[in-house]
Amino acid sequence: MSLRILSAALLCLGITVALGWAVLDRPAPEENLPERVTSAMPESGVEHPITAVLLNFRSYDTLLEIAVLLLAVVVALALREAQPDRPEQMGLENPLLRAVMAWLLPLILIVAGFLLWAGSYQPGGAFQAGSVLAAAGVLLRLAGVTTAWLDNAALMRAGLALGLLTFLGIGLLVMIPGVPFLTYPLAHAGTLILVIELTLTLSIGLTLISLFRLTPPYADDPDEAREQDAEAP
Amino acid sequence: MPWLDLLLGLTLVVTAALALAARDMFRAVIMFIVFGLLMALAWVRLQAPDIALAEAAIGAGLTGVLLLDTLGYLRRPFGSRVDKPGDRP
Amino acid sequence: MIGLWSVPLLFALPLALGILSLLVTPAWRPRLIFVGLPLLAAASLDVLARLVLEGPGIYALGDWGAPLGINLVADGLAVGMILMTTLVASLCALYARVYLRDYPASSSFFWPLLWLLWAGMNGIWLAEDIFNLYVGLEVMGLAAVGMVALRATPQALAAAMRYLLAALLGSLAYLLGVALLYAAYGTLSMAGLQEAAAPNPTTHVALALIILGLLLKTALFPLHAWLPPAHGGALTPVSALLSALVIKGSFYILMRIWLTLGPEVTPVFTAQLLGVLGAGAVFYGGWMAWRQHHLKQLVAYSTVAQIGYLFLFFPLVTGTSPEAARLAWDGTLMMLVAHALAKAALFLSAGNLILAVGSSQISHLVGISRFRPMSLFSFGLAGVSLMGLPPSGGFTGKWLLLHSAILSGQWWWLIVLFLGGLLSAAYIFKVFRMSFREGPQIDHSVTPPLTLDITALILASAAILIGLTAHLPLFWLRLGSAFGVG
Amino acid sequence: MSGSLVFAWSGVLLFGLGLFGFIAHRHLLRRLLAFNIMGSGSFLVLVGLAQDGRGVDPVPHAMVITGIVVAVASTALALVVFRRWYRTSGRTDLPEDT
Repeated sequence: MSLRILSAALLCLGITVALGWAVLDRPAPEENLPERVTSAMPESGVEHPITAVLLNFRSYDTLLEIAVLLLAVVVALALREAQPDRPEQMGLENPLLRAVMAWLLPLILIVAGFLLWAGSYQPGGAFQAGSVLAAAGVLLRLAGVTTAWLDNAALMRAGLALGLLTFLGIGLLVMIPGVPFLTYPLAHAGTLILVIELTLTLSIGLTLISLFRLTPPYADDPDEAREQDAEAP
Repeated sequence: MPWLDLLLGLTLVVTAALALAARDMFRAVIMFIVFGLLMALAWVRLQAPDIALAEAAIGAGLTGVLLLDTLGYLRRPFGSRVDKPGDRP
Repeated sequence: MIGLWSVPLLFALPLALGILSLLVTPAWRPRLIFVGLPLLAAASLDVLARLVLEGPGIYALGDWGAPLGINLVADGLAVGMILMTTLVASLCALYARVYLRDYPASSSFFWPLLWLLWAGMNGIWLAEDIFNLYVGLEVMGLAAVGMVALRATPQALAAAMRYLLAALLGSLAYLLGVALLYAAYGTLSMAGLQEAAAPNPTTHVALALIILGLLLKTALFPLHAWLPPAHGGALTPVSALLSALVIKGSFYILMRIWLTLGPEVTPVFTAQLLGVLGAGAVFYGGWMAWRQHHLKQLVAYSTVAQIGYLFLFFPLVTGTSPEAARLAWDGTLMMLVAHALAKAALFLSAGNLILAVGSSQISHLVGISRFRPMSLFSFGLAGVSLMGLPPSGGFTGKWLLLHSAILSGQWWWLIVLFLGGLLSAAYIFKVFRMSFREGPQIDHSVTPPLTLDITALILASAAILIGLTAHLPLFWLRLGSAFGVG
Repeated sequence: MSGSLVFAWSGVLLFGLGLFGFIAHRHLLRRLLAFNIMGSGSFLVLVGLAQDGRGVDPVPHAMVITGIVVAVASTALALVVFRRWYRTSGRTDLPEDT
């Protein structure tokens, strides 16, 4: 046991020292990417450089990243189906929290909308807005508010799919004039990016909520769980 | 000299060490959330407000909530269910 | 600008199908393959046609071009991997459609995971940007972990967790390497790195981190511990996909980055070390495979061994003559493709044998040769390629590697090739000896559906055929590489 | 030493620390904490080094936002698998290799 700890410590020390060496002795880069970003900004359709990188210059990374988020949900759904949960007992039945929620929820929605809108010229954007939406969903669950529409599997999945499908659809549609995937025409770039952000916000919010909801709500007896496995074909 | 940055960097490392060394799992998760919020401050110092927002909302907030929820799940002892085993059809 | 539609379709189509399969009812999910497989096959063939007719090309996403935007590269290597993926994954999908009828709970989510896995793999084959590769690795890795977890039994969950931890650690090491490279050279494009990279501490530490991360994901000995439970314990079509294709993803990235950084930066010492680890994998994996009692565990350990051969690439290509390097390239790629085909065939036919006798124990296969000759025949054909007997892809690959080793004066790798072949023969014949032993005279075995046998047989035959017609594919694979087309 | 470089150095230390936690701990939740700390470390190295003496660079910023989302997705997936594993086995760690 202690031997393992010791060797782990030595390994990590070695890696840290090597990293330090790499940091100290690094060459100065010749390529100046920030300058390229600045000079390409007028053609990006947005004013905020980070939004331009995320949703225009390197939008393909963002597309794949949404697929990663979706994957987490698919696995959660799959495991729930393979190991069925009993109906969920709702969170804390707290009347005070409920009353607060009634005020808080519209506020949260406004904040999410602001973050999304702000993303085109100042910090903010789909991910931040989506996670604020998710926070609202988590609060709802904690407050014990019945969120039947969140349990409507078909609606939920359609919401999840919306962002990625819109992204893919726009990426493919703009190819019609004979340009590569994800090449937004300059005149419509701003609008298209806004549409993508809007749908992504909704999808990211729903994704994050479902990651919170799709875990088993309480622990079962392990022996019983094994019996269930044995019964399954 | 960037004293503030130095102090913040040091605090980050110490908080991370505390989160990893804490005996109690609950304390470890709380330290981790504090670490996430300090990271958001570091991003502000690095002139990256976008990352700061994402870190606070997703890195500290959502990851923290997910971890806390899981911790609550672990603390509930086996068999503390509402329905009895016999209820199952 | 090559293949305006076919290149983006290669990843956009599986992504779209992945989402659509979530939206339709479970009964419809398997049927989406009848839309997806022909379209993906057409896109792959179109990319091949353009490679052959117009030569390798660069596809600038968003029309920005590297280093500002992200480029995709469709050279011989990328197109070869795409075709291999299309062939193997299509056959595994056809197999899974029938096989998964017995696993209704797991099957409905196999399909979205399959499409997302496919998108991740095609993304990796085409990528030219080292950060884009990181995201692609995550898509592929998490989809693979999900597939391992599908059965939701304690064993499957433990295997998935172990796999996930290895995958996460590997990606982080890779990401830190990318961070160092960006700090030193200010670009993420491989073409840019190829021009700028110089031998200095930062490059070497970054390379070391990237190598370590990718070795963990490729499960090279001694970092292989996660592989046997994950590959051996998964549903049969999942095992085949993971062993045949997924581990090749991280190996492919390693190969590309090694060649991108070039001989000035990549140390001969590291190359020899990678070769030694590969040799260790061949011996250890072969020995462990021979000792297994469960059929699929045997096949999984055989993967640990076969990964080792691929790593002979590094010592044979670094600091050697152009001719030896070219032979090493050809040989490694032949081994890679042959292993993908043979291992998929081996897993699928092993799954058929297990279905027939109703047990995964090798000792329960007694007498099965009389009743299930076709499943055993596919197993044997795939085994011929893994052992490296002529005529097969495995033989051609080993033959080329052998020549490369002789030409570069590194005779010690010959021992690895020879002894590794003997070990593979030992574990393949272990299965055969049991199957041919006199057993019960009455057929107690269950007859699996014909599709299952046919898909395995096609893959096994392909592993043999690729050895007979190696010349043309190897020529195509060299297009756009540094090894010339002569 | 610029402020950016200070954070890059903190990132190096965080990565080393997180790696140690990841290897040394057995409890899966602790290993996930360590994974997240390692991730934060590499993000700091990425932005800190890129900006040292060169001013704001939006490309690593976008990469880190992508990285944070990928990290939370991986963590969430790990937690899903972990909770199912705990439910079927009652264990918070993985069985030792045999």
